[in-house]
Amino acid sequence: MGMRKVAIVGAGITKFVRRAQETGKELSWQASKMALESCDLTLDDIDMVTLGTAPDAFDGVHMKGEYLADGAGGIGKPYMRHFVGGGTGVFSPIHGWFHVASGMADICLVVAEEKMSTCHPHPAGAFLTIFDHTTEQPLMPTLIWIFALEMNRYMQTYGISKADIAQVSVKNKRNAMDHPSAQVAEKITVEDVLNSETLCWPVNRLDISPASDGAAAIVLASERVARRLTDKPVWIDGIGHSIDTAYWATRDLAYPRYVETAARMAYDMAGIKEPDKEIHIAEPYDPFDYKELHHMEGLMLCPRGKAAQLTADGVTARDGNMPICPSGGALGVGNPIAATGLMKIIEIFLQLRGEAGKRQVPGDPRCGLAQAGVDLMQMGTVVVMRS
Amino acid sequence: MKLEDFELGGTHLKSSDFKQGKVLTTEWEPNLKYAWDNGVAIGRYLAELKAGRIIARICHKCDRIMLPPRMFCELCFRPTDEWMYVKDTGVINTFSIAKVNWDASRRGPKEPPLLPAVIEIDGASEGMGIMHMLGEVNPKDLKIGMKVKAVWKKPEDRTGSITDILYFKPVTAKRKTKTKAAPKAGGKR
Amino acid sequence: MIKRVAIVGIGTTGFRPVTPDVSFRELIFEAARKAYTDAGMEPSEIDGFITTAEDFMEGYSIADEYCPDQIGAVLKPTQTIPGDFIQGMATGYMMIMTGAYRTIAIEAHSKASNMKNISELMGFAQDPVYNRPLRETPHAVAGLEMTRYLFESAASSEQCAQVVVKNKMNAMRNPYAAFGAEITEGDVLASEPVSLPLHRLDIAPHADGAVVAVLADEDTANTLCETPIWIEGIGWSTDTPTLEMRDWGEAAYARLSAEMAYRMAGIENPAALIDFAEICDEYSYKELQHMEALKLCMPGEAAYMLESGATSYQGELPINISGGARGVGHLFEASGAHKILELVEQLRGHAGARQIPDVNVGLAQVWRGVPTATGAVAILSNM
Amino acid sequence: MAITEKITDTTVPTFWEGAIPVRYVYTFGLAGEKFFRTVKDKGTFLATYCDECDISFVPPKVYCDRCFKELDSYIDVGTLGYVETFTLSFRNMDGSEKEIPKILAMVRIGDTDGGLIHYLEGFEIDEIAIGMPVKAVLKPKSQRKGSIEDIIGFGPVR
Repeated sequence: MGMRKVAIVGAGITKFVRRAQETGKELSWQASKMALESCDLTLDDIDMVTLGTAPDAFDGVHMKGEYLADGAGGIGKPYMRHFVGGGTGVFSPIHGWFHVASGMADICLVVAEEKMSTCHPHPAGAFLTIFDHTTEQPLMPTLIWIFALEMNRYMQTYGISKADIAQVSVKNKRNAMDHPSAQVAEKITVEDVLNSETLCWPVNRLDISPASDGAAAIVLASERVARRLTDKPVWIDGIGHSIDTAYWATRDLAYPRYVETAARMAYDMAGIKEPDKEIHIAEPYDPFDYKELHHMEGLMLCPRGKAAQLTADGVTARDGNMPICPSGGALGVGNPIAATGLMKIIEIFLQLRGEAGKRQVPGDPRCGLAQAGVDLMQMGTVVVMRS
Repeated sequence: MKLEDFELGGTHLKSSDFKQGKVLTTEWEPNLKYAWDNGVAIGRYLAELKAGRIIARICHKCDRIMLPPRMFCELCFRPTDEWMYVKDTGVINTFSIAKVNWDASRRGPKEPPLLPAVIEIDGASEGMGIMHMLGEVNPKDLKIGMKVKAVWKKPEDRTGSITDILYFKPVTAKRKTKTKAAPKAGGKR
Repeated sequence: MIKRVAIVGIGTTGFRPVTPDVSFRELIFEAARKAYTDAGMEPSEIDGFITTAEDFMEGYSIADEYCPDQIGAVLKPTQTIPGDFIQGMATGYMMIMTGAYRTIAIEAHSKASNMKNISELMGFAQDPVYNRPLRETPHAVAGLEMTRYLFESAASSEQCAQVVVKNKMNAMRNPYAAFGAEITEGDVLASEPVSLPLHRLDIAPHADGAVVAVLADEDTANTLCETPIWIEGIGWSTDTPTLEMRDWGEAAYARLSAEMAYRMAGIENPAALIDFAEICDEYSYKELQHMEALKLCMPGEAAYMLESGATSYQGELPINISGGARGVGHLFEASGAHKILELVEQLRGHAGARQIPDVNVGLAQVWRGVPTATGAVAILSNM
Repeated sequence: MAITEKITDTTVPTFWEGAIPVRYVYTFGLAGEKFFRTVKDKGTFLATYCDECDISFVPPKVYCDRCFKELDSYIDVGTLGYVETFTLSFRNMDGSEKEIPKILAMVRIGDTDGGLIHYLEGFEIDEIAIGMPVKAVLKPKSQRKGSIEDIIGFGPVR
């Protein structure tokens, strides 16, 4: 193949909070500065910068990639924004990988930011306008509808109960208790989830990740530079991205084939034949608890309809055979959309280096995966990483 | 590196900090208004809804009858071939019972839940669903796979909109319900 | 190792002030279908897709959702770059250079006519704390910059008006252009003041249209077509978004982007090597300011060059043969796309009435508009 | 062309009207909060200074955007400045015409590298020159809320 190898060499993150005092620029700077410090680099060492951030409708600035440029370290540098909806944060290292693997940059700073609290009274208001303006918006939909519709179809297709799904929320919120950035870490039970307010059946309040403000950043380097900077580079061995049709109501809602196509691309590149055996640890996107299961199946980490059973059996617990979202995920750490995806990348980075502290999974994991996605249940982004 | 070794940024504010003016803020309500061109396919779709009909578009190459109609086939990437009316009946592919409005405000205790659904329309290719609302049904009786039929606005009230269909109701509603209409969506836009 | 990347197909709808007969999907499909036919490929054979779009221009909170269908990208590696087409092309270039993709399609479009208050939308890009509360016209940022540019360069409003006269005249020869006209310097200066020294006719009116281009690596390009148009250099850059910290005279983003592109293309003397250029003239003075930043002339010399006719249709260094944004229309994210389109047509020798004889190297430069300080440059050749 | 059936009748094309119904409340951030609290309470402007890059920021930033150094000491730079550039604006943000055109200027504050964009008050347009000194005119303290609107504009230095 002869592709240039690309490694993650540093990482930074802010706390994820419901309402941050910092501007989006300041949050971006906090995460980026930490990422540079973590690998003893300065902004001068950075060749190029790429920024991931989701809708302008959250931060409330048209062309917010331009607005955030100074906080992200982009001034006077080649700086570009990418945006693939909920998949943005895991697309960030992919866009960064393009920069470094192409030979255009040796060191690339990758930043992801979201400040959802600016949208008042609730960021949900910005989600009305993700639906088709002519054929759907007149029905006044809310974001939760589309998840509820998909969750119901998923439950019906595979005979899965709300209680089965609630275990994901319980696991992730508990995992998050060990994450310093966590916003909604707590010890809860399946009953707590089932008894929480029903918003759009079958979705209850505790099935959903919160709205959050936060930023995250990583530093990518070419092989030669990475080996000089650290003795523990984490390699990006596979990348995959895929988008399904915008006509979402015409698709099989029980199975995320957009994740499967993205995963197949990443697995091919990484030479992975049996993902369920070769991937030791995974951070699939979990904006809603059933989504973790749905995405595990799309990632082919288990057969269709079987992810809930794995969760019940403890296989996906931090000390299980296949730890899933050991960070605490969007459900526990919080969900500042683009920053969440990059938080997941950072978790795999730390886990593969054995630096995840109290969150460290046992067994010396060497191959991990992070995934994000969604849009109108259509976008998949996957990154496979190895130590 | 360990996250624990760093002092992480991010200063959390409480909602009361805003109300009590402990933090300076500025407000803005952008005036983001649009008039999107409907074009050929959606223009015809809306005109037919006004006439009380649902129209689809056929791709002969893929042998698909597509809804909403489109002038090109996104799979084989060529122009679609023909118009075709489909029925105003269908099957519930999935549904939800929604107690929140579009802006996350909660529906009042006396406001019945909204019943959004994906409905596979009879006559279109298998799986060709559209999002719409359900009505004249007790939410408890809803099931995936249920047959439904469109309830239209009166012809004089139709404007050429997806809302010219008020909602879909079960085809074999056994008992007559007195809740005549589906609930109105709440919250001002 | 991949050595070079080329444009192997391009398609457009042309540009009109309004396009009421087609939806954005139908508009884009036409450009995409033409591009794929031009490249002799089906989208199923293309490895990756890029759309360039900004949410609020489309009227969606997540415009990315609506990108795949009309470019044939369903279940394909696809992404949205909220930036200019040339930035999208830079990403496509990098993707091919990784060796993981052989071909990439890039799409950009404008449905600016569908925005009911585009002035306010442009203002919504300003800093919400320091600038936006003044509720000033977004063109005032350009007005401020124009005053400073004229002060530093000693160019005049009359000379800026000549840019408009030249470009609108050029557009008369471009069948894609929406705003071709034969006007005089006096017409520009007599048009209503917007933010002096800017008059209405100094500002490009917006237009609708779509462009899709297909990129390929060297081997694929050589098998696909006889005249691949090679990307010799590409650069992009951002200066501070903080208006108050800006150097108001110089377009630093254009200089930095050009330096990057020239370095890649191995160009040391751009004024001598570049045969023609399509550069951003969204505001009349911008063409002059950008010429200097791109080192197509010495600082302060752009206006003289214009007056001498060197940048005219028959001059030594024709600039904005297409008519530029003043003649074609301002296309927002698709601004770079119409410039690349012009380069490809000229370098292929397909530019009809406006064909420049014997051209080999063209430069396209774009700016993302007020209040940004972001730009990009691409250098294409047919050799 | 690309689609096989087109609209050929002027009376057929239609459009669908809609909006993005959002509303925002922006915090000023760590530096913005300090800046505007000081404008409100003390009627003066603050800068931050990066000694690595020798750049002073007005409006202040908590970071140097060239080297990323944290900037945590604030300097009072007063309210005097110089016209960097100016424009005579005839329109509002929504595109409507102003009743009376206003002079908008970029004013460099003191000897900093930054400044503020605001109106020039008390001048005729012909009097304005680049480099001319001006001084901020603030609302009376009792009317200040902590916002850019606490500044009425920049007026003559007397």
